[in-house]
Amino acid sequence: MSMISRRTFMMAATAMGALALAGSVAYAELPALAKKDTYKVGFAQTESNNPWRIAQTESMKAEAAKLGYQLVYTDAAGSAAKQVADVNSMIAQGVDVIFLAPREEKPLIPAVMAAKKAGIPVVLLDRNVDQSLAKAGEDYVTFIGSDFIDEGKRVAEWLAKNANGKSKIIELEGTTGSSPANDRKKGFDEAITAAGGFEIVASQTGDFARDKGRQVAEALLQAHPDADIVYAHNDEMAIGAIAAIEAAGKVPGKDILVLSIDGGKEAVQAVVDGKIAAVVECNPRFGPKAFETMARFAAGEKIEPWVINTDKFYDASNAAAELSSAY
Amino acid sequence: MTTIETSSPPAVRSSRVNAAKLLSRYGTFAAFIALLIFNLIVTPNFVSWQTLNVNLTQVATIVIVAVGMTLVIATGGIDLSVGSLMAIAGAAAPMIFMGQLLPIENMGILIILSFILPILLVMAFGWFNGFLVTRFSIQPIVATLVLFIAGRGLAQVATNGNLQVFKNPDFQFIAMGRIAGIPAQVVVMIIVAILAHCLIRYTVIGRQIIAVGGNEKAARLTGIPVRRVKTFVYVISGALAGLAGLIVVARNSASDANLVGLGMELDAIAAVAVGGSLLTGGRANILGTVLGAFVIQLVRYTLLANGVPDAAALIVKAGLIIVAVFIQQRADKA
Amino acid sequence: MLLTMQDISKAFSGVSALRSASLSIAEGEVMALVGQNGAGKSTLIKILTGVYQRDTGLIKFQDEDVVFATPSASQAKGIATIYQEINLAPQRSVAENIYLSREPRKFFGLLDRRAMREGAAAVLKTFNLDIDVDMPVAHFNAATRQMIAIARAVTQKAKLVIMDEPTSSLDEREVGILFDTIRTLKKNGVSVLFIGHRLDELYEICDRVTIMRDGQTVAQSAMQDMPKMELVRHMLGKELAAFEAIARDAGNDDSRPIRLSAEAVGSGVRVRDVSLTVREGEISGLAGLLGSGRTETARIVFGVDKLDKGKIRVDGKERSYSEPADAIADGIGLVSEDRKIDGIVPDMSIRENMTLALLPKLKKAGIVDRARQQEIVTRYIKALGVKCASPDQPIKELSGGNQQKVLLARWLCTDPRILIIDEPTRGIDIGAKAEILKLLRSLADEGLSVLMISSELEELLAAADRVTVLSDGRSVAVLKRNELSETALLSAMAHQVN
Amino acid sequence: MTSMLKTLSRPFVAKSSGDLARLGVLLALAGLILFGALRYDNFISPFNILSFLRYNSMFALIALGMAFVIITGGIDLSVGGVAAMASVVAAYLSLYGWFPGLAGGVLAGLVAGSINGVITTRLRIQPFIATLAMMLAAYGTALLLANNQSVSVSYDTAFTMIGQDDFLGFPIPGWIAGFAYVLGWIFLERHPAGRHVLAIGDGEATANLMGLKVERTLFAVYALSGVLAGLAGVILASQFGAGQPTEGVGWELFAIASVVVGGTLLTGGSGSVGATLAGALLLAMVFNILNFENGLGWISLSAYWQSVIRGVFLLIVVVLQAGLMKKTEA
Repeated sequence: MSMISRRTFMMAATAMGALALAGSVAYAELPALAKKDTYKVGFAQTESNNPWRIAQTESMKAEAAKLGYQLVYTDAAGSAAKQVADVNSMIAQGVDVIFLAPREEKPLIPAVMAAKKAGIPVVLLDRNVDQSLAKAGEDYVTFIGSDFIDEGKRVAEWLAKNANGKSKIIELEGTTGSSPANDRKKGFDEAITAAGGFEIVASQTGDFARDKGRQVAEALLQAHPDADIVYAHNDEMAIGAIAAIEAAGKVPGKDILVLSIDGGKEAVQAVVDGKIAAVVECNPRFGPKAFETMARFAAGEKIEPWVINTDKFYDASNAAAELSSAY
Repeated sequence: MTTIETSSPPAVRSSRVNAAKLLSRYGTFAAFIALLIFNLIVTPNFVSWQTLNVNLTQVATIVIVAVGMTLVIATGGIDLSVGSLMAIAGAAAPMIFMGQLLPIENMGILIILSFILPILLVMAFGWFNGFLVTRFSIQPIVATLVLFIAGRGLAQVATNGNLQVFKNPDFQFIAMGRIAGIPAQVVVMIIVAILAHCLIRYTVIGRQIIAVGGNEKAARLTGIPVRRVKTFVYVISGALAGLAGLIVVARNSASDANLVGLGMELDAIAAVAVGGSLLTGGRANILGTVLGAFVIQLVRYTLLANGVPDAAALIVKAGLIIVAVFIQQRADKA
Repeated sequence: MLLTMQDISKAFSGVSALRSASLSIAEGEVMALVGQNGAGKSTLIKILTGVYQRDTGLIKFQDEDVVFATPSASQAKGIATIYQEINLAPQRSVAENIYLSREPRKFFGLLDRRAMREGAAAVLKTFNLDIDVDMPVAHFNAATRQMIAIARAVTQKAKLVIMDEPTSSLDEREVGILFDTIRTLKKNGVSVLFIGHRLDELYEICDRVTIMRDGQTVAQSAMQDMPKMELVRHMLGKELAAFEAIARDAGNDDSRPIRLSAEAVGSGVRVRDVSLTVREGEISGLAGLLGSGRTETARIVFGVDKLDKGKIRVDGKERSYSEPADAIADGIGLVSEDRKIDGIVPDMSIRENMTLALLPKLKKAGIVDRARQQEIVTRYIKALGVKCASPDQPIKELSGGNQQKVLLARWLCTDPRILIIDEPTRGIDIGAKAEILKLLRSLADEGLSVLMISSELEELLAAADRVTVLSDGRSVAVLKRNELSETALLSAMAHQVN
Repeated sequence: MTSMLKTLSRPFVAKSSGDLARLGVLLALAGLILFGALRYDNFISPFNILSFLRYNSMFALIALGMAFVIITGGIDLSVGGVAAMASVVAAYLSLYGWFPGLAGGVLAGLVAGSINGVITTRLRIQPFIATLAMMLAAYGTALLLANNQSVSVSYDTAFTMIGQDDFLGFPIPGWIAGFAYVLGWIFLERHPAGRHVLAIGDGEATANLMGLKVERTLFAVYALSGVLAGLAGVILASQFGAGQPTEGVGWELFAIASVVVGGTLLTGGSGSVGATLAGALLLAMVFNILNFENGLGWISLSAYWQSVIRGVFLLIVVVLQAGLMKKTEA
């Protein structure tokens, strides 16, 4: 402690103090990024307890390795609060840029603001932060990713066209309280209500997990034998639901349509097999696009507020052809 | 030696005491029956073989783990590591039969090994729990906390967090197969429960488990190998957790080290508590534990089937645990 | 009268524990309260101190009708209790224990630690006790803890001090100090309710006596008006001869083979140098003041504690057991001193408690042979006269004497060759005491070697064929049958004390 | 009763066994800081230190409450859930100003803690079970109140200052935690009621016979743990700008581990406020160091290794402590 002069201590302290104000008043410019041969890059991951997150991390690591950048990787283990602390430790370590996959819209604002204050540009991946509190181009560089609400909407729109008279829906929600669960539910529910003629007979959480998804689907299929559509918020629960449907002596794809989001290889294979009717991709391979955006930003380019990661859509028409490119 | 005294007249017990005793003995059963009746009236399509099938297969793993937990709790301990041990066994089995670990070609042998080796592995971890508890006198809650934290990490490291997807009907027989029309995992559950019940009731080691939980010092002074008995229950708990882990991954055609057995320790402890074995040790009611697990499962099913949201279900579960334990203790004091 | 309790009754879940009990104590009086186990003494006290609530009856304290809802309520009125199991917080310091619940305070209600420390030291000094009051109570021996508990009562300015078997863990000298303290209390107008078993002590210190039996008060009188035999008769409800001498006449039969011998055994600080022998078919006594290392010696022999030095021989072969199981395998059994702590498994049935040590021999392929177990249990219940409703009754429901018989049976059914029995009659009423001693004698006659640890002189005098006396962790004397007398024992025990 | 018998029958506990363990945790903390300072750039930079304290003040508060509960021989598994619930309540009430937000969160914690207290003392249900149920109930309530999502706090009132601002150059959450620890220390070491908490942990039956108000004190201890968890919830809402019904998972284990590492035995009757703080900081420091280690880029430790390392770390500490206890007892 004695090595630190009183002045730097106080300066840092005031900087932290200013943080609170930064929440409502955007006053500083977006930090710039110098053009260098190599960078020290931070990647603050939310959690790594599902295949999608693991694929995302792998993609980031692979791309950093390819470019020869040093990657500081942290894992918040599902805690928004820890993720903010992780970002702070990256700031302390003096990284050049931070890729942040925010666990939630609101609680990560302090992390974004702290980085901005420290002059480190932040790029958001796969989830955005609350737009009323922080803005792309001002507080952070951009948001790369897809729209969870839109994903749910796309599923609903496909269903409206291809239901073939099926109408009673069981919805398997993601982990209660998580933003993809909320958004995928919101997008789907709104669009399906607008389409008319459908009824969501049951909607329960399956925790994004295969086992829980199966158990919940088993119970719901028993209680609602007339249900003929299962909409799962991710592949794992959809695959669990297929097992439940088969155990109940019904044929997935024929008696019951299964719809999913994420589009991993196993799910796309299920589409090919006719077990899943359709799946919206949510591409986890962020590496190339993330580092490309970073390079553009370093070159002084103006980055659009939302770099859209285009998501594919798989159904019987294209699944076989696209199978090899699924993650 | 002939001091025969007219023994005092049989104690007059008030009806309130009787009610409490009855409630504790048959309370869990009564709750089970009440739930059944409630479902018969309220839940749509409750009466069907498939409903029975669904509930039995879902409760199987909880029962298997909770039986091991009952033994540990009977010695006055607790095992928080069961969920992590399930993940370890669940991660190890596919590695074996998918040929990643052993240079063996014969599928039959691989399948057999993929049952034996993972369970031996988690038994070793169970032994480790017992070792910490007996050798270093570390409180069980702390000792098993170590593997609760690190165990799942080990499984994740081994699989690099990746999902292992497989299709192997032979291995998956334990979950998908049927024996005389009964799902294999249900058969396993029944066998485990009966064996454990007999172990506690009729075997020497079973009675020694109860004695150790009832009064450890006295047990040691009567020559009971206390350390060995305690280590034994952790090993058994580990083995049963491993078995449950294998069933879960077989059921899902996939092993996910991140999620297999997550939160299982709480379900198992709740089943033991609802089933009437107090956490203080000295008692092991296996049938009660089975019934406790059934009640918890049926509550879960009831809430799911009737569209009660997850959040409310948590509160119901909390109330259930408190009421069950309260009745148990009330009767115990009377 | 300071205290009057009238027609107190109390039932626990339908079973009546007190039926119309009464008790009265005058100011500055020492009242003895006696009765067998289960006579209702503890229940009466617990009602007085607010641990239990009476069902019916009247309590007057200082001419005021009172109902104490909690122990603290009774303490506030000036009733202090020193329970049998000494009620101090072991990890807290001496000073804290003395002042717990009414600590001296200074500003903001914070502890006045100096006042506490000095006050504690001062009050302990009046009892000639000079100890570090900052040390946790667990550091001190039972007698010191007893004095601390009394010091606590004194600082409470109690009007009535209840002492529940205060001398059970004290040696003669300490009893003397305690009695001096009681006299001081008396002089200051404090009344004492003294619950005890040792008759001589009662006659020495008490003014009056109240006798209870089966939940009722059966007699109350001045101490000097109550002859010993009369008192015992009231307690038991029948006449009882004093202990007959049941030791072998041809006492010092040194020709019998030695079964168990310890040679210069030592372990830790409690046992330094103990030698003793137990011959076939004899009752060998082990005597000594509290803390002389009797129990610890037994624990070493039985493999509970580690042997540091010396040799233990069983049937001439050198042995060093690391676990009791090893000793048991050699045919040794140990009935321990404290039934509750390391004797019974309270929730288990009589059957199970009795066969706990035998279990490994009762198995067929790991399974308990129920028929043989039943047969053995029935046999011993009958042989020892265990009073119980059924063998499946939980042992915690039995009286102390019957529990002791079950524990004795636990070892007898293993067919031991050596039985170590620590305080065989502690906490047991006089009738059962004589029974158990007789039983030990008949077992010895059948060839069993008994090592009997006892702090009761009459017990040793009545039953032992030979007595080894310990003092401060060393064996200081071996008295043969013909050398045994009260004075001989006392002088041997007093060795190194003066 | 049994706990008293247990302690009495263990005759000679060295006074210093706990002290040794406490010294150990301080040495380990110092060692870890030294290691970090030597190995990593900017490890002891004001920014890292202050943000470390700002974030970990929540855990320190929870560990303090847990220490009191464990000293009585109990346990409180509900702290994480209660903090989550309190953060939601605080977020809603922050619309009406910083004080309603603060008071509301603390009150929510008080209510939950009081229920724990009632269930353990009145219904005599073991703390493990009672607080396990409360954990479930608190998460359920938090999710119901929050309608399954994060609840934004008001940025118009001064509520966010509680978590994000500084006072005299030091984070306000740090002040709050520091203040709580000073009060906690005075209470435990210098106030009669604190000594009563220790005596009750030494043996409830004995304490009752000595005239201590056992039930009331136990109730107060659970209520206190609830209040501190509520306070942590307020900081959580304020520092991160949202009430988070799914946060707090595993906090109870962190708190228990902090208390254990701080040399307090789960059997109760002894314990130290200062060592608990050191224990909490020590465990938090492990996370911080792992983050910095990853930053060196030599080995990129996956999150999985982190949990293995945490487990091994806990193992080493408890085994060393067990060894220490044995040695001093002998």
